[in-house]
Amino acid sequence: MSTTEATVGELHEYALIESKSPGRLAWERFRRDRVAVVASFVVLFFVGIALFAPLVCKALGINPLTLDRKALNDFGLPNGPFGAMSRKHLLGVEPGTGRDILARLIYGARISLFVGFVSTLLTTVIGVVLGIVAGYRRGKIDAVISRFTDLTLAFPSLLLIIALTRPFTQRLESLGVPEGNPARLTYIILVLSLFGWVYVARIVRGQTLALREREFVEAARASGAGHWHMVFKELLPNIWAPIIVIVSLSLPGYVAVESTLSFLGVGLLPPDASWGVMLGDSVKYYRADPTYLFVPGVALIVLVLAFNVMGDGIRDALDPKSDRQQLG
Amino acid sequence: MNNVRLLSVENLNVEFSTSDGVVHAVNDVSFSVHSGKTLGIVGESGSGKSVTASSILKLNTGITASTSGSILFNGKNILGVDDKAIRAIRGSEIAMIFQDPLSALNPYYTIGSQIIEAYKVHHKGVKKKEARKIALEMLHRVGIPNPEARIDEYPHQFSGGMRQRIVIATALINSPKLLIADEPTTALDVTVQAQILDLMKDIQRENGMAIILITHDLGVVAETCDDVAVMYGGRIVEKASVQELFVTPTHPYSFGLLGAVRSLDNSARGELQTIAGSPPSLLNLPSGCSFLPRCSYADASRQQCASFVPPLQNVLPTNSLSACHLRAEALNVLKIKEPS
Amino acid sequence: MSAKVGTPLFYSPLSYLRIALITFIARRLLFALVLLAAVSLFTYLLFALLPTDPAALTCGKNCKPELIEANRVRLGYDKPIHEQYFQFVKGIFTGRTYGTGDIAFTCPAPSLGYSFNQHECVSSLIGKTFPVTAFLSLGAFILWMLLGVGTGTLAALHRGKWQDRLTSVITSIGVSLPTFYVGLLVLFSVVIWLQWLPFPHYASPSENLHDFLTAMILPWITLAVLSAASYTRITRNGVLEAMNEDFVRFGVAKGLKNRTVIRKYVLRAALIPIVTIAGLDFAALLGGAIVTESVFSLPGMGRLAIRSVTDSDLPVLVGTTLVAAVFIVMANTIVDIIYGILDPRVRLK
Amino acid sequence: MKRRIIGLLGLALSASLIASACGSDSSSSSDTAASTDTLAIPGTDSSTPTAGGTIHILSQLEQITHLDPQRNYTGSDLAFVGSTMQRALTSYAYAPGSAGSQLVGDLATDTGTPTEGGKVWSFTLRGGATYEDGSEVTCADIAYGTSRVFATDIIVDGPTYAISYLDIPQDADGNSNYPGPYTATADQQALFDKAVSCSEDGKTITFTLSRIVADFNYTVTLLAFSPVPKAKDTGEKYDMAPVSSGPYKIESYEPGKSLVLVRNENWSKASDPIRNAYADSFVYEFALDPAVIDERLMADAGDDQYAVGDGGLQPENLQTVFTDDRFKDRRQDDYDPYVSFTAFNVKTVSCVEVRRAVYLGLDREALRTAGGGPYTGDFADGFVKPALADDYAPSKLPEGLNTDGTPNIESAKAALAEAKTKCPDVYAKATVEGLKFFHPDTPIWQKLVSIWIESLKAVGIVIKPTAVEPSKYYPTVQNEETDYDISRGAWGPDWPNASTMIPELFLTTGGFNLTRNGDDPAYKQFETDTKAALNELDRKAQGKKWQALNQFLVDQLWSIPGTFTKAQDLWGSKVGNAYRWSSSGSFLFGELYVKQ
Amino acid sequence: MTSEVLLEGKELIKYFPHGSKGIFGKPDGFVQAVDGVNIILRKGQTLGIVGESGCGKSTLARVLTRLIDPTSGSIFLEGQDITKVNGKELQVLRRDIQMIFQDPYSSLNPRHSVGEIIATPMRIQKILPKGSEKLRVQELMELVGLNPEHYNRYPHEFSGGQRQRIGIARALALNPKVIVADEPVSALDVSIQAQILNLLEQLQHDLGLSYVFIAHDLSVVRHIADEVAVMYLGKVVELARPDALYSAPSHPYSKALLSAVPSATPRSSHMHSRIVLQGDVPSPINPPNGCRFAARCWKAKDSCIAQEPSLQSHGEIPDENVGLVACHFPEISN
Repeated sequence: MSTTEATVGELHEYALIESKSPGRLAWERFRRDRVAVVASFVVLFFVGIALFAPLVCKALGINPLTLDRKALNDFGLPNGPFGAMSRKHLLGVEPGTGRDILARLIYGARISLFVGFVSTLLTTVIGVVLGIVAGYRRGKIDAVISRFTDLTLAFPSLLLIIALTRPFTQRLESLGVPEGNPARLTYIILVLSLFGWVYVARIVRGQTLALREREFVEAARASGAGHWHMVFKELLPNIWAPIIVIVSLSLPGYVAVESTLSFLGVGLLPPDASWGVMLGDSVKYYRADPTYLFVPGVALIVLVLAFNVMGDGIRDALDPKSDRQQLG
Repeated sequence: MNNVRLLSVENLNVEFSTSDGVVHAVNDVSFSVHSGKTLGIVGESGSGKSVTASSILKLNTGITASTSGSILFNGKNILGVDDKAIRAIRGSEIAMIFQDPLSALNPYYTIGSQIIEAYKVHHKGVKKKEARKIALEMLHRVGIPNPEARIDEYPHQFSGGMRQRIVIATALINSPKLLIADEPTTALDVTVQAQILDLMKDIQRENGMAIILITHDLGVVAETCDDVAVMYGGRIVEKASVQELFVTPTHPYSFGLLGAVRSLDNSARGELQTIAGSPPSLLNLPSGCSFLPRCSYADASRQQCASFVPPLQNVLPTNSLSACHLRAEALNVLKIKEPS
Repeated sequence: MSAKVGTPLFYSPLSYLRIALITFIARRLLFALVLLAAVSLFTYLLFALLPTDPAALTCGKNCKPELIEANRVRLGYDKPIHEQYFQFVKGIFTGRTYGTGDIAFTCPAPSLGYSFNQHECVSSLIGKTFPVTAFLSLGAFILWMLLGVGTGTLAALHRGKWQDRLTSVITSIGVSLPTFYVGLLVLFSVVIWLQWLPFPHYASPSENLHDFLTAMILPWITLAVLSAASYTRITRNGVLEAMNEDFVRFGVAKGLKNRTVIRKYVLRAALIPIVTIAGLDFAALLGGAIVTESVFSLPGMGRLAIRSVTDSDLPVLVGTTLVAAVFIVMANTIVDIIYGILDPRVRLK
Repeated sequence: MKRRIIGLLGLALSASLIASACGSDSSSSSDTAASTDTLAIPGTDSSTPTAGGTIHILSQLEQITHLDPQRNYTGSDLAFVGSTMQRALTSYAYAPGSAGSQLVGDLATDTGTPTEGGKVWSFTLRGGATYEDGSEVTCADIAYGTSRVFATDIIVDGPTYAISYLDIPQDADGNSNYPGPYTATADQQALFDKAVSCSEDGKTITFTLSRIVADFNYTVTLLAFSPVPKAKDTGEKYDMAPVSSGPYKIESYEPGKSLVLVRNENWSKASDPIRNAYADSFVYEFALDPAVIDERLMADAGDDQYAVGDGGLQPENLQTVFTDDRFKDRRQDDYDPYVSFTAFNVKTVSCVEVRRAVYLGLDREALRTAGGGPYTGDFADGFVKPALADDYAPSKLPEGLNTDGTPNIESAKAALAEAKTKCPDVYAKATVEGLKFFHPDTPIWQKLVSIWIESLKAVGIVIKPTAVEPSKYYPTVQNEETDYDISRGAWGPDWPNASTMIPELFLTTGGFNLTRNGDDPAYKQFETDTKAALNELDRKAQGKKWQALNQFLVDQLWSIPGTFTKAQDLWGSKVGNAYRWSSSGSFLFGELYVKQ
Repeated sequence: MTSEVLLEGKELIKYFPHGSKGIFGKPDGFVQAVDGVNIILRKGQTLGIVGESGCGKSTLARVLTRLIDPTSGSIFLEGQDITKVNGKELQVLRRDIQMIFQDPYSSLNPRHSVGEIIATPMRIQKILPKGSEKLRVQELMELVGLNPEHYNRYPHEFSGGQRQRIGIARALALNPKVIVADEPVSALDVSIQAQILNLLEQLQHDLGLSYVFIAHDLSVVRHIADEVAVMYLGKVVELARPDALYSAPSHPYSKALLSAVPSATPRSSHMHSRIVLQGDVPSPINPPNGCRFAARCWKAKDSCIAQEPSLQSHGEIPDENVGLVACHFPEISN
């Protein structure tokens, strides 16, 4: 150990050895997980067509609103096998109106994913903030947040969401949110977040409590770290893994809830479509037009599966247990 | 005490495949244990000692583990027997205790039920009352005060030392021929450790069972064992009787280890003897002697040391075996460097 | 519970064990009561502050302002909110009489209000529909636990093999498909395409057990399959984690059969976290029940609630929300108590 | 279309709010509706009715809207309650086809005797009719039942003809001085007793009206004129357990689940010439998903062989049912009494050219297709159904209107161009700001509104949809303060006279005027002509006046005519008498029997 | 060899509320983790604190570093009372007292690179080192025997010993006056323990550091400490120079503790005269009256239970080598 020789004047730039951060390692592990990579591409694909829905539809020459009477028979049902699939309507047409299902699916992905993403984002932000605060500050603040969590969990959320849809959208409209779907979507996202954060907060709180016991948190405290440093530098970076997993699992969940609301009659307004609206509509045609029943369902399943597989992949990649070997 | 060779492990290899590669946890390990004797397996973390111990009871059952070699217990190859046969051996012929006495006990059941269960699984048809009586006796034997009152308590109601006593009681209830103790005192305070080691010795003296004691603590080895195997990088690098090891270590690693411990034990202020560097990762073992990177004696023979793994050989006119290329010179070198 | 394992739970001569459990339960119950009080207050305020005039909803198209006013007085909506709430709470314990004279009517305790749309006391409406929802949720809960724990254990024991992959795919789908979609698919496929079952026709179990079971089996499955999905995941992870526990290895080292180890050691350890979240998920289960009742035409509280939403039947809404909350809180409390019983460390700490 | 706005979930529109009742002319069935009889054949097959068995009625509703006779007001409810539990003074004959429009006596021996030119009506009671407890139905009970209509705080949702016709003074607001039996003082009660009186022997009941009502004997087919025994009246709660005077009584009633009727042992066939009461019992199953109802009827298994639906088939199942011969003996497609229409708020859409542009440019064909194509009904050419043969005449529709229902974009644009100069404000509203379309928030309307938006976009008219909770739809649009530009509705005559259609829909005092047309320049003329038609005693002359008024309405386009609607039914293979009763447009439930 | 007092703890007491049985969840007792401890750390010296688990040594370390507040008593740093210092002042104080932790795995944030970990205290304290932060960090890395080229590496890429060096470098970053090391080597393998101890000694020598060194392993303390305090159930029972303590412990507990340590000499070759204590350490919630060790002590008399012995010198002539002991019947050595 000939270390103390080095004095300030003699310091020189050291060559730095390429190193892999835990994130980078996780990324490499993730890249090796072929199934998860495929799943991510599927997710990206869905996100892509949702973002560029107008362009995609234009390129395909389809429109989600155009009525096509010719694709319907006299019963108002698709005029042809498999929901009147044709070169013009690749996935067939909607019974009753003859609108192109593919186009509606593409535009629907927009709304469904928007609801999913924003709800997830809000829930996560609220949940993470409150969870960390509760776990980190403990004591009275924790008690208040925990009791609030208990209270939120005691409510039959779906029932309340349905019951409050109309009065609250009206309230939102009177507050200046554009009438119609903007107000409805705002409401849906708000209530989903209002009830959803609890689950995130519980997990984050648990993680934070566990992290607090780790000595590096104490070390930061011993260096005089403030709350800001503690939360953002020490705690948050270590709870990304569970947060990402929650996100990947809850996003498709919110897509499903949105569709349930549509099914229960408090969802989106016409003529816009979400996958939920389509699912809700399609179940009536299980006999007359099974194709219609399956198309949005399969789309949702593919998306959900992709999200879950991607989430599992991320979790496996981030799994701290693979960071060190516990062999005697 | 009879000197029957109870267990002999031959050329044991254990590998785990992980996402980062194959971990060679145990490499070509051979040793044997005699009734009434205690074999110490010493090594630092990651040396493969716990995996070796688990292999004896076929506890490394994960799909990622693969085991080869043979483990002969009373002449029967344990690695070759089916599940049912190994179950008959577990807990009745060979018992095992673990490092952390709290986590070794099922927190959801009373200690009594866990001991009784261990008894009844090998004594089918025994009445509950009788089993309970035997359990009480055993608890009494291991020094649980007032066992009648405490037998229906849960593990978390006991102190660490008491828990380890309970674990021992559970392990010994069927009077096994061999006890594998995997770092039984590491989690305990020294005063409690002394109690537990005493207890184990007492019991061994009474029933003549063999013990494999896995530890990283040379002091524990010195106090408890008859023979020692020193493990490093998944291999046994030295095998000797306790006397031999502590008086005339024949492997540079053993020597270094002993030196570090002794200098801690004895010296006042001043530089401690150390072994430079860190233990190897079992993931990427060096091709030759795995101790080479830390070995300060291998100057002349470096070429040889780096190219192949030294076999375990007799280097002195004693019974000790050492896995070192230095062999003849080694002793001299070690002696020269031995501190005054 | 340890009854099977030699000694009964309360065998111990130490009465302190029993006292610990009793105080533990008492504390949980007290907490539940406080929570319920808060829930009732919040529910009542939430609906009371809605921009809809509850009195205006009490009569039909021939309604005149005077009549609305009369009903307002009759139902006590003219009073300030805190007084309304007080009356409401009082009604739960003592019953409540609306109006005076000939047209007065009384809802006996526990009164949750009176529905003008349905001309009935809310408590009796709920009394009729609640059993259906309770049967539905509890049945689904049991099935869901069995399914979730079963498949989760299966997946964990065959980690990485096809059983594991398959459950992973199925649960991924199950966890995120909307209940109504799955429910209708199940209904159509089992009843219409396969014709394995007749169309569900609800009857109470005391009335006609066969009808009850044939009507409930599909809703149970639907609800259970959806919720079980996440429990399969949790169980799988819990089992995998538990299998790494020292006491499990110690159990194996004792020579116990794999089955015994899994049942007594692994599952017991894996189940405890499941039990704790299961209580929390009861709210979600109840939400699923609302949809399931709609899909399968079950005359339960969820449908009553949906109907009262469309009718803006405020008293029924308040009542159903409150009863649902009580249900959830009770379930949570019971789960907590079970947790205390399952894990001696909780109650004896 | 009325039922089609009902959601999949049973979010049923309270049908009474559409206020409709029975009727088609007694004497003649019209040419345009001639298909009625031929299509009704399946229900009237040759098997002989036999007694016994249980008929099941499958419903998506949560409950019978009102069992209380005075509050009962929708076609199928009137048919169900009237044929099983509540008798009235008169009734339409219990027969399929046009015979079902024949007025006959029920509690009364005949169809009543008008005096003073139709201002006073007397009915002689048949006698011998009893309630389920065995007590006799008396004249006083009929008077009492009628008086309940006046208690508008409790007896809500029912028809209010008694209030408007009976000779009881009203205050300036049109409120009757008689507040109903519950709160009336002796003086107030005397007002009613003067208008409705029983003879000494209790055999004759006499109604004194405030004006001539030539067809008051049709009015009293409504159950609002049914008897209620005063001692058994529970007011508000009577709705849940009314006393039966018909062949069946309630055994159990659980809204949201079922209503079970069993034979009323105290009913005697001798006193009731019209009801046959074949089945032993009825089970009304509520709260079923409409898709499930259709499936059960198609599957025809078990008890469903004895089942009928009360809401018609869902449009998505029409193809399955009407293209498969398996169902040919147990299906029907027929006109119901309703006319659907789209109402403008004439206050805000005060420009007839804009209204015409909407009419011309609207893809009515697409709308009809979405509802099941031709099964939705025929494109209406006005507000009077051809079934009201005296009052119907084909009207002259706006020039350029495509008869096949497809939009005529050119003509629509031309009309809009005209509007641009004539009424620039409304033009701007229609093309830029958008017309607010209030629609019920149901799955089918999601599609219909989309068609509205999309088809009028081609013309340049902007539609802004507002979804309204289904059950609140009519209260919302009937509320003067709701600022819609367009709303929709459907209406059926209460009895075969356009007097129950045109005035109700377009007079400012009408029961279902959604047009807010009071300030329209043409209104005065319309009001005068309508009053004249109402007071015309000669039925033929009156019919001519209605025909002219209908043409006037088509010219003004305060509302756009929709369709003369049709409905389709399927029933179990063992159900007999499953014909559509022309007066209600529904099954005549009480006459259904179980085929052996 | 007396030098000036750097850190002093006077009558330090730390009680934790324990449990919350009963319906209203009031604590039903207090864990008396530290109960009336007086310690003195002199400049440039090492104060060793030994004791078994639950004796309160870690709590004491955290009280001394102001990570937790004492229930009562005072802490002085260079004569200044720092017991009640708070807010900004406390933040500045943190520069002077740093800590090294036990678990090299849990004490380093796995998401931060080594460079960030070592720089964190400087960033928090907003101390801009001369040159650059990076140079300073690399200097520190070199100082503790790490390859400065590993600046960008993450903790998971290091072995336990190296991680502990990172922890030491972090503690050194602020040039503290006192370093409290809480069992810094107990999680390490024997061969590594010696490396770390050597490093700590070398640093003390080179940088003039003062350590409070906490360990359960007597041999570790013996090597590094200038003075050793033996703790039992929240109290210091003996305070002595290591040579004296190890050759002739005065307190029966110290004696038992020493004798329980297995020595790395084969059994037959050393005198087997070990004292094995009976029973368990009593609960710190309601510790016994009088001498807390009395129940397990082979010398205990009634007076031990009646009266608590105070920490005082028992030698014939009070001198440093004998030190202080809290026992009514101390071992007298010659």
